[in-house]
Amino acid sequence: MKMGVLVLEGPYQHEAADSAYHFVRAALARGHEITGIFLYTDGVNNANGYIKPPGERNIGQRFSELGAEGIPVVACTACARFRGFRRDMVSENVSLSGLGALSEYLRESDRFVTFGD
Amino acid sequence: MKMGVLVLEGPYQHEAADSAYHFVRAALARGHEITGIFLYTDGVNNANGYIKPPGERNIGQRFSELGAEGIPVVACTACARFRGFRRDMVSENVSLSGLGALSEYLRESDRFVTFGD
Amino acid sequence: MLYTINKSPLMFGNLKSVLRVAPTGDPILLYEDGVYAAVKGAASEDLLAAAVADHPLYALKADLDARGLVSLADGVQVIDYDGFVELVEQHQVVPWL
Amino acid sequence: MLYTINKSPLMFGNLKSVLRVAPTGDPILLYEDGVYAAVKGAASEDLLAAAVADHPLYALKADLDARGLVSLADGVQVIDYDGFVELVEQHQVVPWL
Amino acid sequence: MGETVAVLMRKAPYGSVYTAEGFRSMMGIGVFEMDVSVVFVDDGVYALVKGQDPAGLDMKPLGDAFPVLADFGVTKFYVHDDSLTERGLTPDDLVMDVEIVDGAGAAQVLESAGLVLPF
Amino acid sequence: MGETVAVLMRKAPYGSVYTAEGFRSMMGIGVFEMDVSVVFVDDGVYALVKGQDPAGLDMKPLGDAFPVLADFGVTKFYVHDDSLTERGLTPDDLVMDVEIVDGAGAAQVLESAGLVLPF
Repeated sequence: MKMGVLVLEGPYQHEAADSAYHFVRAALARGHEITGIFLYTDGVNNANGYIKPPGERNIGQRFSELGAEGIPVVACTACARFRGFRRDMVSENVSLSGLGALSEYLRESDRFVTFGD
Repeated sequence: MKMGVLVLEGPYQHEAADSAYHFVRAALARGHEITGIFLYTDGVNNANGYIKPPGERNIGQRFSELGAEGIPVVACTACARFRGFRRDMVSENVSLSGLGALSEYLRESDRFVTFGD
Repeated sequence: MLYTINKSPLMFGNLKSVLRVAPTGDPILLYEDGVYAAVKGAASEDLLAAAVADHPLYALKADLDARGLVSLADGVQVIDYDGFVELVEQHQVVPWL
Repeated sequence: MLYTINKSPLMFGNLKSVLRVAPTGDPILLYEDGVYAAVKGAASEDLLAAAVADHPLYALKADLDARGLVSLADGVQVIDYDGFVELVEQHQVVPWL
Repeated sequence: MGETVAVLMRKAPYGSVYTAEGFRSMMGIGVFEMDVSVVFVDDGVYALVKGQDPAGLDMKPLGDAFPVLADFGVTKFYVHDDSLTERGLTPDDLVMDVEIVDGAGAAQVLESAGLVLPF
Repeated sequence: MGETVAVLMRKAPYGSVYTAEGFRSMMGIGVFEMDVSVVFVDDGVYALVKGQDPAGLDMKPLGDAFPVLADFGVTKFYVHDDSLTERGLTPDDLVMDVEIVDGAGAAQVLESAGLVLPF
């Protein structure tokens, strides 16, 4: 099936970004296609390429890796401006875009799952 | 009186940073001394100098302005690493430091108020 | 001490829970989404009445105004941020986040 | 549809509220702090029993294990992330955040 | 598959960004010509209360913006009856005409839409 | 003025960072030789439940870390009785010995400390 994912919270503060990652990994393992992961509101902070958690899971790198595997991972441009998250901070294989990307994932998906607080 | 402030949430996602700012302004207006504002967990994101909210209040700038007025505004170094928040992103008149700063503000304060979620 | 509540009363247990700890006579401040507990006619009104019976109860004007809340339950005292600071002058603070 | 709950039952009204909307027979998944509703002997057990009476009820293993929750109420089915995805294959999702 | 979507609003405005971004997402999705239904449940009904004035917080009012969504093709608004009643509110307290639904009615809107965006 | 501080733990672990950072703040403040009391109320009591194993979430266990706080001079732990009971827990379910207090006792600890850090 085609599944889309929305993430509404940033890394570490809430479990949402972790849950989204584990869900996506399990969906891929079951052979599903992820139409896209849209990082919205504080969720954009998961796209930060400079995350360096000493001795802990790197949530930023996880989303970057999903991007490297060909899954569209997109952070909301407007939310990024509100949070001082600049284009040069975006991790590899992740990009900034508008709500059109969210609409596209919704349109293409058989299922859509949101993780937030 | 001497009052310390702790902020546990970032800008825009929750009202905490706004409430902290309005409280500090009111405390200053009543003649109190703010011993320090410690930005902890997601609160560190309020120290981001690149926040550019189109047509809205600039929460990052607000904390920078408090710093310019001589109030110690300090963001937690470890939390910053977890969130990809680098030293070169810190807004003017705000600095990064450890929990020693929080201890210092506690020690110096007659009152201590935390804003979070 | 001043106990402060920033969560709405019908979806969060914070106001209910603070009443088990805050000693009689200690003031309670409702701010942010906590101000929804101050309205008249809501299902949370009994809880509010219980709070008012034992505590001076304040609600922050800027948060009430933002949310369009005008009809308040009996016993709620509306204060602005200056009043918030004044309460903090008089009491240590227990943020019941 | 699959209704999902990620909040604890004694401090948040989410589980109570979802039962007013979710049609009988629709499954409910407890995950993140939502798994605290699955434990035996808590004051939320009546609420859990009401949920189990009308809905297939699941709790996510990784979140149960993290929180050290081993003694679960009757009728709770423990699933892993693979099972979460399987439920999503079978149902559209309503995240009751 | 998903040409229809329901936006589920369950949180109070101003305390968090969820209401404001739920609103913005409706504009964003509506403008891309998806069929959007909006369901207000629990604290979400507070988003539609008349007379919101967040000037003292230096924020922009949210309630009065909802009727504007019609310009973006978003016209189907449903409010959960019990959520409204237990907050001491009636339809007259809201910024716009909405359809009042019970729990089953709210569930039906979500099920008809298929995909659900929660805020 | 503030040589004493109470850390008030009211949130469940893992769902948010509050528990972990509350813990870290105690170490940080304890090491600077402040007099720290810790009060667990509401979902905060879950922080001390035995047998936490977040390996499946790739996180580190929090519960077993609390006894280590003694090395940082943090030794006064209070747990609210009703919060424990309504969660179906007893002192035997906790990772360490704590003092069980009622609501008035918890308030007394907060008042004695003066400054309160909530997590």
